[in-house]
Amino acid sequence: MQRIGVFVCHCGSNIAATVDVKKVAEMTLLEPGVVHAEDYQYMCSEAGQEKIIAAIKEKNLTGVVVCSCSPRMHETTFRKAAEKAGLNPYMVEIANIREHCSWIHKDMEEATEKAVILARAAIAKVNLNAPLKPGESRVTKRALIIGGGIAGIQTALDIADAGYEVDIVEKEPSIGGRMSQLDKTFPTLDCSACILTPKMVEASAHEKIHIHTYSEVEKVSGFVGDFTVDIRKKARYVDMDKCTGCGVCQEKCPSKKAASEFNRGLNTRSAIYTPFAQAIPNVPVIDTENCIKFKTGKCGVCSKVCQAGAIDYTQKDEIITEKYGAIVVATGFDTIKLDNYDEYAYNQSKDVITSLELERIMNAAGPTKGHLERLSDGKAPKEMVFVQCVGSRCSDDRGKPYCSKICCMYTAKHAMLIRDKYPDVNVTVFYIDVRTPGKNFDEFYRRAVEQYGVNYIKGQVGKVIPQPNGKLLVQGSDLLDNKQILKEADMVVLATAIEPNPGVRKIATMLTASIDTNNFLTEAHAKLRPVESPTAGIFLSGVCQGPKDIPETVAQAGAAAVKAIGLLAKDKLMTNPCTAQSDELLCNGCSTCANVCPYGAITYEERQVNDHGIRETRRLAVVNSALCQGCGACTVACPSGAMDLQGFSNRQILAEVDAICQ
Amino acid sequence: MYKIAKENLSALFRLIAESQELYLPVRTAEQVNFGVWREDAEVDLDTLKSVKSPKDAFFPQSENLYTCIKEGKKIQIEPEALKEQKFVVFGMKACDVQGVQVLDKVFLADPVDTFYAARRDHGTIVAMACHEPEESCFCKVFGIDCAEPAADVATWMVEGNLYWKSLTEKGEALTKDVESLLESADDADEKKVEDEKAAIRSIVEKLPYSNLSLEGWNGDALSEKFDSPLWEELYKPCLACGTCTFVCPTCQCYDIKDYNTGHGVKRYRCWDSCMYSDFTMMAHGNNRTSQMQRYRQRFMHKLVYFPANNDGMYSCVGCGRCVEKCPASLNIVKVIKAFQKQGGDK
Amino acid sequence: MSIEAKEEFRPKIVAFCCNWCSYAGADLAGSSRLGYPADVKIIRVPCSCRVNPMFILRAFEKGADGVIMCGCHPGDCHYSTGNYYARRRMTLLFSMLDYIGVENGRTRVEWVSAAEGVKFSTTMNEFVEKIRSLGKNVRLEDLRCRK
Amino acid sequence: MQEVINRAKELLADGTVARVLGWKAGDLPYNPEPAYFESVESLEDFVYNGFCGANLSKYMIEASKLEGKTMVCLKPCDTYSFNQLIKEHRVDRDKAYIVGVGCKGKLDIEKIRKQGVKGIESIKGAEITDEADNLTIQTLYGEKTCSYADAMLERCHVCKGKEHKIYDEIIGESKDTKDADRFTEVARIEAMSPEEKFAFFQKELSKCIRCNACRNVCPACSCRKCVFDSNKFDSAQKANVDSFEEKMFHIIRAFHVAGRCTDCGECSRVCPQGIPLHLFNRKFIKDINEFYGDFQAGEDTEARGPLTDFTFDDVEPGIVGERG
Repeated sequence: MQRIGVFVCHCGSNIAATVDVKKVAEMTLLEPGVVHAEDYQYMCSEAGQEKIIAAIKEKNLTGVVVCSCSPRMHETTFRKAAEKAGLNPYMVEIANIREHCSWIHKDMEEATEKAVILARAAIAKVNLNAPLKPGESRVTKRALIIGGGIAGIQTALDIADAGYEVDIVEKEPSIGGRMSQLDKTFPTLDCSACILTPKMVEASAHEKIHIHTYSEVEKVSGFVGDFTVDIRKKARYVDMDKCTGCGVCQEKCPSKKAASEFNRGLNTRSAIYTPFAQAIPNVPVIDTENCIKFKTGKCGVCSKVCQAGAIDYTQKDEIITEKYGAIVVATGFDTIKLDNYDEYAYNQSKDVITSLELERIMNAAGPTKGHLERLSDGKAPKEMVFVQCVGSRCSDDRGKPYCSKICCMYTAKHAMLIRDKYPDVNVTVFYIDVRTPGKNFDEFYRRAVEQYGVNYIKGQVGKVIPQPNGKLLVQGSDLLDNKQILKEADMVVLATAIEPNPGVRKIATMLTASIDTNNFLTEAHAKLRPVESPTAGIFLSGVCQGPKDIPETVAQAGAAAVKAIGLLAKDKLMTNPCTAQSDELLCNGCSTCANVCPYGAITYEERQVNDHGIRETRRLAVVNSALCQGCGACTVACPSGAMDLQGFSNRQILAEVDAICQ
Repeated sequence: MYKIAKENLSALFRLIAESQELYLPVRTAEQVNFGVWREDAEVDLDTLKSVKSPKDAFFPQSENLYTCIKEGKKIQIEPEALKEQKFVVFGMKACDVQGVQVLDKVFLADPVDTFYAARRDHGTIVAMACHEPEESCFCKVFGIDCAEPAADVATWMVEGNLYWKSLTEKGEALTKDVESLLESADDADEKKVEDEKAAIRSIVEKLPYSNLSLEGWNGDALSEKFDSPLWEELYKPCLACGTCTFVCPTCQCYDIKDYNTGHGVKRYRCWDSCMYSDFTMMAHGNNRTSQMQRYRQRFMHKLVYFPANNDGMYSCVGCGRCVEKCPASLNIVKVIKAFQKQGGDK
Repeated sequence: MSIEAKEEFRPKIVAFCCNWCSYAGADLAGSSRLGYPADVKIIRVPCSCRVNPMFILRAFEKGADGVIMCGCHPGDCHYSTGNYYARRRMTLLFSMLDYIGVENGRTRVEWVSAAEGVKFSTTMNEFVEKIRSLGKNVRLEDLRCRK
Repeated sequence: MQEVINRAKELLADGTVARVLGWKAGDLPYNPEPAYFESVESLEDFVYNGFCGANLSKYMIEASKLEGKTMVCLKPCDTYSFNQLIKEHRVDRDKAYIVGVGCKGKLDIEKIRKQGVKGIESIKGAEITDEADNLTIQTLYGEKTCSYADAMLERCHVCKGKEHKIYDEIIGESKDTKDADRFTEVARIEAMSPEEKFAFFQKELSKCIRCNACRNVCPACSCRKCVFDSNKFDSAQKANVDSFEEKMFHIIRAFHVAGRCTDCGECSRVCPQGIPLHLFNRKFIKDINEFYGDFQAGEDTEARGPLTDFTFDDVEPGIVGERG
């Protein structure tokens, strides 16, 4: 039998105003095992904790129940206090009589009665608690960054500068990400490549940073401080060590009809290619789907022209396995597919483009060498219409419910750049709202309107109709003037919603990092822990967490780096002792538990057991408590009840149920 | 002897039930078991064997012994009241009546089981002769005459009439209570009953198990039977369920358990089966660790230990329920035969 | 229904809440002072997948009139997949209870995130109302537990 | 039958197997028992007829622990159970030599008795080789006949098919005896009002004597120690209290075997009180099929069970109320 002390907190008047705390203390004294009960103004205060410590010592308490605020607030506080008094911290349970009682009920009698029941449940549970001891696990001093865009690069640089090894895994043949596709950046209009490329070079040259491009994370196991990750390095068919990056192979490659991913499919590239001139590493890859050698077995031109002898058609995908202490997700975004938006005629007309495509058109290295022209006939446009919120802030399931955040600013940028370079082009922007909070942002937008004469119309575009004369008829509404607008345009640019990179869900599942319905990774706390995933050891950098622009991304990248560094700086971590355990005499060895374990924490071994005199070798489940995170999925899957969860055992939970229902 | 027309039986039951509880074979969801008579109960006197024996009229499958009521840190104990009202069990067969005799040996011996004793004191047994015995019956092997059940009242169902003969004081008292519905039987009726008895006995002679020999099964056969290697073979198909035990009219083992009601504890006893792995489980474990031992226990108890302690009385009455119900088709007859065969082979 | 009759029946309701989302959602309901009837008592579990059908049946056996389970929204599970298993388990269990004639409003699953204090409170208000309309659980309780 | 015996003799003689698991003739016309045969001579008691309903898969759990291989006779429906047991690592495939025995539907003595047959002396037509459509039953009270189909176990009317899902060799012909839909009864109950449903199950379960025959015979209930026998959940109860207990037992039992139950029908076959226990298991099977796609446990040894699997867009538990 336990000797339990109950401590009822007034929380000033937060609890005491609606709950008769004295009565709660008095009533709990009648419960089995309770040998001490008292109430106090603020249990979490130094003096309150002293009371707990004193009672533990004086009355030889073996269990403590604190009736107070949510365990999410002060469970740790009270556990530490108990530990100071020499009691195992896991012998403390909290009855939440504030958030779950005093704050939501008005009637004192009712609230007091409920508080007593909640206390009774906690007492019933403590009666079955057993001391638990957290384990220790080591920290591998190496970080993995998934994604080599500006977010990943910045995080990598910051962690590497602190002295830790960092690996970047990027699925494309080069790092650089979306930012490398941009022409200019708002609100300063400096050249994107000019500010990104030095960072790329810095990362590739950093002795602590190891870049795996054309690679993907294949498998993740382990837990905070000790992840094991398999990385698939896709075969490039070009020897990274031998290639000099001369580019002759790309020039001579006879297959040049593959759509250029980097240029958003607006032009083509060769089958052996680097995505862009400043690619890092500057080593091409062979796209086997378009390579004649791979398709027909004939050709081999690249191999013939390569002076360095770097071409190797026999290369195979390679899996490398590495251990990491921390993982940063920086998987970025893509624009949504516009298949659900037939009204904008994106799939019908080449002159309806997305803003990201416009970036490529405006870029000197882009498909039109930086000339603004219609992709259908190469003519210079005279009328351009920009449509905002295409798929953003959408109330039905065609698009996204959220604001993509960056579109207002880049559209202002585009409008301004066009009006600056081609003053004869009329630019009209249809918008729902113009949202430009941020340093120098609104000023930027006002410049577009006031200085560059961009025509902003509050209203939505209902339809874009390609005309026989090659023009586009835009049907829109002007809400301020309350009239319908019909406008003939040469080009229509859609501010397409952004969404997290589609591959992120798979990665989140591998990392057991939680993800929301929009596929943005969830942060541990929306306000107080915005760069950490609720899954320990996983950090979030950039748009994978939510829409943001470049400065925000860079800031968050740094913050994620600091959090990762904080983890890597530790030598050891305490592990959660509330893990599953299997009773070997009840285990059937049926593998059902292992089938539902998200952490691969359950393995099986053949072992000799002595079951009340019957000695036999049995197949038994074994929980690796370092891997187990204590979700309890296995405990319910197990039909015999062999699998149980420490700290939330079957009997403990049933005792709570009984106490509440009595 | 009295008689009552079959169609008047419900009036008889109603009359009995006016003054006391009446248990009798009732069909519920296609199965016949003894239950309390109610106006809407589907009484079934044609089915020879109820699934469960009627022993739970005297020894219920589950019965409360006492209740602990918790108030604060005080505990109050309320013993369960003993049976105080009279009741009638109607339609028991000779084997089941003998089953009660077996239970008497256990529960009425010192120390007397007061719960059982109170039920026995208040219960009147109206037995019925077995109109058409079945192939699983072997009561004759134990000297039971199913044509003439020895209870408080014996009855026969012949050609649309129930014939009624009280055999004890309790039987007389009950007869008096229901006299208004009974007619006196005449000589012709007596003759009919005698003919029925003869018919029953002649069928019994033809039953496949009637000539089963119990030779070698007695209180002195302990070590010979206990150590036989045959058990190792016999138990193998056993699924370790409690079907045989729970349908048996003589099995008397029970477990005592506590049920937490939230505001106290109810201590109750309930039937237990020696076939169960947790039977007589103690802190150190179980004293029978294998199913072979448990299986052996059941038959050793019925055919050796019980007679050893009860002047040769077997605690099997040949009702044949286990023969019909065992999921693996095992039964006491097969055990007896297996030993016989082995003896013959020697 | 008259006020007196309402006071007569005070349902017992057990709410299993996962630690990461729903328990926090209940905390948020509390700190936002979004009230719901005191009949609801919350039991904290690490994840909705920790909720064994036995717990739910046990609650009914001991006299609960309604049992509700709350977990993270599908896709948001802290343990990534726990609530998916819980969802299947509860769907089947509830279907079975319905099948044996237990009024299906007595059980409910609701996904409540840490940010959904309002939803938590609304859900609990609705659920209590539903249970009040169904009345006492007499089909699954063990009569021995009655006072 | 003789073919099976001959083969068993060969396998025993050449040392392929150390024992044969089959059925031994009973002492009444209808009660053969599962039995092990370790010698060629002992096989003279071997029998395989219409009353050999017992699913021997479960016995293979213990047989897998013995030295050497066991030749086990499995009917088509039994092989599903065997597969499921392989999946759960409860039997050792390498320890079994599976002879798939032919089956043309198994008989239920209770169904014969229900037709008013008593005092049975002999039954003709139950042999596996018999082609007769009727059983001829000699009783102490005269000769009776009864159609084979009317005497078949409930499960045979919803036969899963004549195909053995796993075997080393097949001896004898099988027949698909399906003449009813297995979900008809479940659907009938589903359509009842809550009051009727409750009354139906209350009536059936009030007969339960907690003998555990359903559990102990069930190949899916292969736990070394059942939760209802252990103190892990404070659920060890033997009482037969006419309120909640049996419901708890049967619901949890059905839940524990949900997605694992092959619908072999053994539970209903052995229930001494004739409780249609398969109605619980089939309810789960029906729901699983409707909610998560058709699934047959024991179809193979690999497929992930429906309760250890999920999809992102599974139905919500609220569907139960919505279906009305």
